[in-house]
Amino acid sequence: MSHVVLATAGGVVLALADTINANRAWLSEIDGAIGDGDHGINMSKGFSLAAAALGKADGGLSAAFQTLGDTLLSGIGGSMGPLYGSFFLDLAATLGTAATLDAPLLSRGLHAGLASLEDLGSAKLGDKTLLDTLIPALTALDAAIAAGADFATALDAMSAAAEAGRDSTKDLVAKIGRAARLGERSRGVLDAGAASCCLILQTLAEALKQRLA
Amino acid sequence: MSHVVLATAGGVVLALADTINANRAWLSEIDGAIGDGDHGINMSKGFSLAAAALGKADGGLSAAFQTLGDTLLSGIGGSMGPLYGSFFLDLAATLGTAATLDAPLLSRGLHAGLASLEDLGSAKLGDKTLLDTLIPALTALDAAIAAGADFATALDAMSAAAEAGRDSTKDLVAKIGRAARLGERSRGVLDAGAASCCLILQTLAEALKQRLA
Amino acid sequence: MNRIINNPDEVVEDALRGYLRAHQDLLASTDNPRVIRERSAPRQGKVGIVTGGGSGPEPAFLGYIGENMIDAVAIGEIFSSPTAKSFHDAFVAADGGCGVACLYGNYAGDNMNVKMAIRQAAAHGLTVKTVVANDDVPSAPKDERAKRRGVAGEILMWKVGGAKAAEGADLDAVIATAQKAIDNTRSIGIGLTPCTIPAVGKPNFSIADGMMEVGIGHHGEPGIEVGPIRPARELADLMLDAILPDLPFGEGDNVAVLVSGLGATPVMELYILYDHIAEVLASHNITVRHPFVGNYFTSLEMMGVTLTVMKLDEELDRLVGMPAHSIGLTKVAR
Amino acid sequence: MNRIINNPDEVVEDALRGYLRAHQDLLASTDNPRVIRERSAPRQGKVGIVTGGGSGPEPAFLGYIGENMIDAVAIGEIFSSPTAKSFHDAFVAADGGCGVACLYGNYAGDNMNVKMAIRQAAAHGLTVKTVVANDDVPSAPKDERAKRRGVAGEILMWKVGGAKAAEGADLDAVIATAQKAIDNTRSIGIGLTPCTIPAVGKPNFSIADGMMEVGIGHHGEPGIEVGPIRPARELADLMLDAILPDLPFGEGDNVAVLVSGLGATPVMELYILYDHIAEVLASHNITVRHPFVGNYFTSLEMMGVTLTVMKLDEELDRLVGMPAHSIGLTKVAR
Ligand SMILES: Nc1ncnc2c1ncn2[C@@H]1O[C@H](COP(=O)(O)OP(=O)(O)O)[C@@H](O)[C@H]1O
Ligand SMILES: Nc1ncnc2c1ncn2[C@@H]1O[C@H](COP(=O)(O)OP(=O)(O)O)[C@@H](O)[C@H]1O
Ligand SMILES: [Mg+2]
Ligand SMILES: [Mg+2]
Ligand SMILES: [Mg+2]
Ligand SMILES: [Mg+2]
Repeated sequence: MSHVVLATAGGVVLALADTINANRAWLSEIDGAIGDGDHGINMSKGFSLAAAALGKADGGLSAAFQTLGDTLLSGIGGSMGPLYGSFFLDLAATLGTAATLDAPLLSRGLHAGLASLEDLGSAKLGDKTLLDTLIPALTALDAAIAAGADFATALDAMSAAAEAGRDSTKDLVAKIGRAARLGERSRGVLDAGAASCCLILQTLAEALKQRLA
Repeated sequence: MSHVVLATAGGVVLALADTINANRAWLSEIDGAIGDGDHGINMSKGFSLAAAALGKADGGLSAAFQTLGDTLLSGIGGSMGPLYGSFFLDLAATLGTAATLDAPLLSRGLHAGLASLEDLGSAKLGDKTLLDTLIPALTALDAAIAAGADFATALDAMSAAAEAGRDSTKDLVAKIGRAARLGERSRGVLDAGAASCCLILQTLAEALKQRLA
Repeated sequence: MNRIINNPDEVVEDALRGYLRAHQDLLASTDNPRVIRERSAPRQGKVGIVTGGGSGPEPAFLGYIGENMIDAVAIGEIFSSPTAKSFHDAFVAADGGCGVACLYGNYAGDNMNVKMAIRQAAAHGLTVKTVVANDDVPSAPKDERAKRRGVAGEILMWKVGGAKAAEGADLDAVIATAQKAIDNTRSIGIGLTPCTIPAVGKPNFSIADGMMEVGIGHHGEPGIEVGPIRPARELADLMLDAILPDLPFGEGDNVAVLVSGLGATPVMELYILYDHIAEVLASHNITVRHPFVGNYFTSLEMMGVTLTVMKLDEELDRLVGMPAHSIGLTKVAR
Repeated sequence: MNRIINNPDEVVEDALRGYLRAHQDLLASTDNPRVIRERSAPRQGKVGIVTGGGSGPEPAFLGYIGENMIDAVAIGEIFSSPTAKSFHDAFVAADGGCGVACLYGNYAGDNMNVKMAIRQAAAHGLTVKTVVANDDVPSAPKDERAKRRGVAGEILMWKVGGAKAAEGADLDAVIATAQKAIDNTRSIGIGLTPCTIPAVGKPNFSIADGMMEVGIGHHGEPGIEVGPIRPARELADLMLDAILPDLPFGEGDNVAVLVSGLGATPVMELYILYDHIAEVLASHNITVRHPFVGNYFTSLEMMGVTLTVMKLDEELDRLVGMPAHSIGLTKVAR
């Protein structure tokens, strides 16, 4: 019960698409408070396109992440196209041709995605972006691995930290993106990207846990 | 108690202006139901301009009607400018240089106004316009005169008939003006011009009664 | 009411000052503050083109003053005909010694004020002839065409009349051609939200969320049918079904098409509608020689749209295509 | 939501088809459905002018494609940057062998996608340089100008860049002049009502009746102050007080002024505002050489207005004044 067979795990990306589509309105609503109200639409469009491109055939998880990244990059534009697009592409590249996914490989993949996200967006922890979900979630994942936790426990730790990270954005003042111009007025509401990133990481964790072998 | 001294009765027109201004919103509201909602504004603008032109000096009622007619004609446009404008101009012309106003002279003046109104607008009784107030009011005035009533009684008869005439428009289908395109949909609401005409005739009656000598 | 105004009773005056300041290359004031003329009007030897009407269908009417367009306009209050005096003064401002064509819309107030103004002009020897636009199909049945309102088709009538006068035609020829233009033009409007006259301060009618009013007038006059709003494609079909059979338009016709927003409808939605209109016309083998899409004839901040189609013969095609320049409509030689 | 649309997720596609159908004299499609080029672009020997951005501020961005204007645009979803691929394909569509000037607005998404597109273009030897518009004064303090949004000032930047390229300048000169244009341009917006993205179906923020939001963005980004709406004159003062000291503008300056509605504000109200703006500028001895008043850069059906002022030197004056023709802006020789 410590790894996932990648060749048959392409459905993980379909699960991500389902979650994003189910939360389309909610994500737009959050973005409407201090952004321009389109986050749910953008995300839902990109993930639906990717799900459609994947279809029913399961080409494995690496290929599915690659398709998701490509689709986001070429299909939705906005900030999320390049940011989540490069994130999933670099995650896919790290998984590469590996046969199985374990906690350390997942960590390396997410770190690669994070690096390209940081390179492109130049946001930092505390800027009230999706990084405020992603970075603590990764830290928790790494800590669990270091503490010798099994894959499922490590995924739970990542999920919990993602949620805490998402909620931390409520008290932050936005430093980057549309909301940055608001200063103090941006405090008091969640960041939309942090919310979608939390959905993605939690769904990823659940979907991987279901496939643990 | 059978006539009004015209030389000192210019204030009648100020009374008309006060009534129209007080009913500005109501007249627009009626016009909004089946017209374009501006009747109160148009009327109030014209009557206020006339009141301002008259000022405090009392040049007599003939001159005041003349100023009112001129102001409506050159000042407000719309349908009411030419219609009420010519109406008051021809009323003023009939009063001319007479020293006093009695019921028969008033009747002749109103008939002259009616004639130019009909000439210009080509509306008929029953078309759901101000004529549905004016014609029955005049008929009642003439009947009272024929029956030997005194001026005050004749004025009361005119007022009552004006009100009944105004209310009669509620059940009419508009045959002319903006509302004419509505057909059956124009039934059930008062006509705005019929309402303003009733206000004018009733205020005229009251103001003349107050000045009876 | 969230509006950019000073005194709500003076919106017309205030806006006119702004128009004059912003368009000194096109417009000039006259002694009558409610009459604006083309900068170089009157042009001697040219028939003068005049129109006028209530304010609110911006940028009509003064937005169509310009080169090869209108020479002078009479300006009324919001949704209210200009005075007879203003029409008269506009005639004088436009007259270059060859008479004046007054091309205006069929509204009771305008009819009366134009009639009185023409009498006044005739008294000092100025000849004015009229064409009364009545392109709005839903406003009366076909056999009572004389009762129909003039709506956005007026713009194409002005374009044609202005071009004909610019070609040097005499008054009777300008009138005949402008009459032909409007006789070959049909329009229909659909309203999606009401509008608010600033001096009134609240909408004078209502359209519920999700509903539309077919056949609405530019001053908020009620239409012929209220029903749930439908997809843009179906709106296009509905509009074309109302106007194509009325002329009728048919196989092989050349047309000009004008899609105008009523004020608050996003421009991209006008193009969404136009796309299907053009598709349907093409399927009928009707050729759109001159498409116009934009906010040409609005109704304050109403949401909604009007569709106007004009059947073109060789002359109308040439006149609609002639270069022209005004605030609301510019046609460049290409 | 009373709107003229088909599938709310396909408004951009549907509108683009309509734009292309209506403006065959100006626009042409490319292999990328989200890239539209000027009919005769690329012009060999001329620097290509490209822009792009999210849809919604109609008629931007494709409304400024045209003669002496923009050669190609990349088109995004409503309020969302185009993809890197679309920017790249627009570069290719505009390149006449002399490189491409990408003149766009300062938004995170656009910055990232342009950056990726430039990398891609460089890989096959196409040189693209950028100017990033940041004219929106309330969106960041003066000492953080690099953070400011690009708003309606982009139109004047395109006008200048397009004219400079049309004069035959090389890429560095076009970039330098467009940069000078935006460096001399300041804007501010006031929102009076919210707007609704069709795919969302309800407004994503609210402005109460009788209230206004100063400094609002074109995508509904919140402004710097919410307060009761004031008379037009005071709005003009407030807007000028925010932007004149920022450059600063002063005595003896020549300027271009652009007043744009945000979509649903009646055009006459833009002129009411312009009237007082022109009055105040005149009182400061600032000369308006080029006034533009209209719906140049909207925000779907938002009510409200933006004011943009550009300080002109001799070159900018000449370039803004050069005849040009596009859907959104036409300047005729007069
Ligand atoms: N530079 C950046 N780095 C990381 N995340 C960012 C950056 N800029 C914006 N974001 C994220 O993007 C989210 C908004 O996404 P979305 O609404 O889809 O795009 P847009 O802002 O273009 O409308 C924000 O909530 C924030 O989390
Ligand atoms: N031809 C006509 N003859 C008499 N009264 C008319 C005629 N046309 C319209 N009216 C009257 O005018 C009234 C509307 O006036 P108003 O709203 O001020 O003008 P408009 O219709 O130009 O907006 C109608 O209610 C009707 O009584
Ligand atoms: Mg957003
Ligand atoms: Mg009315
Ligand atoms: Mg009216
Ligand atoms: Mg966006």
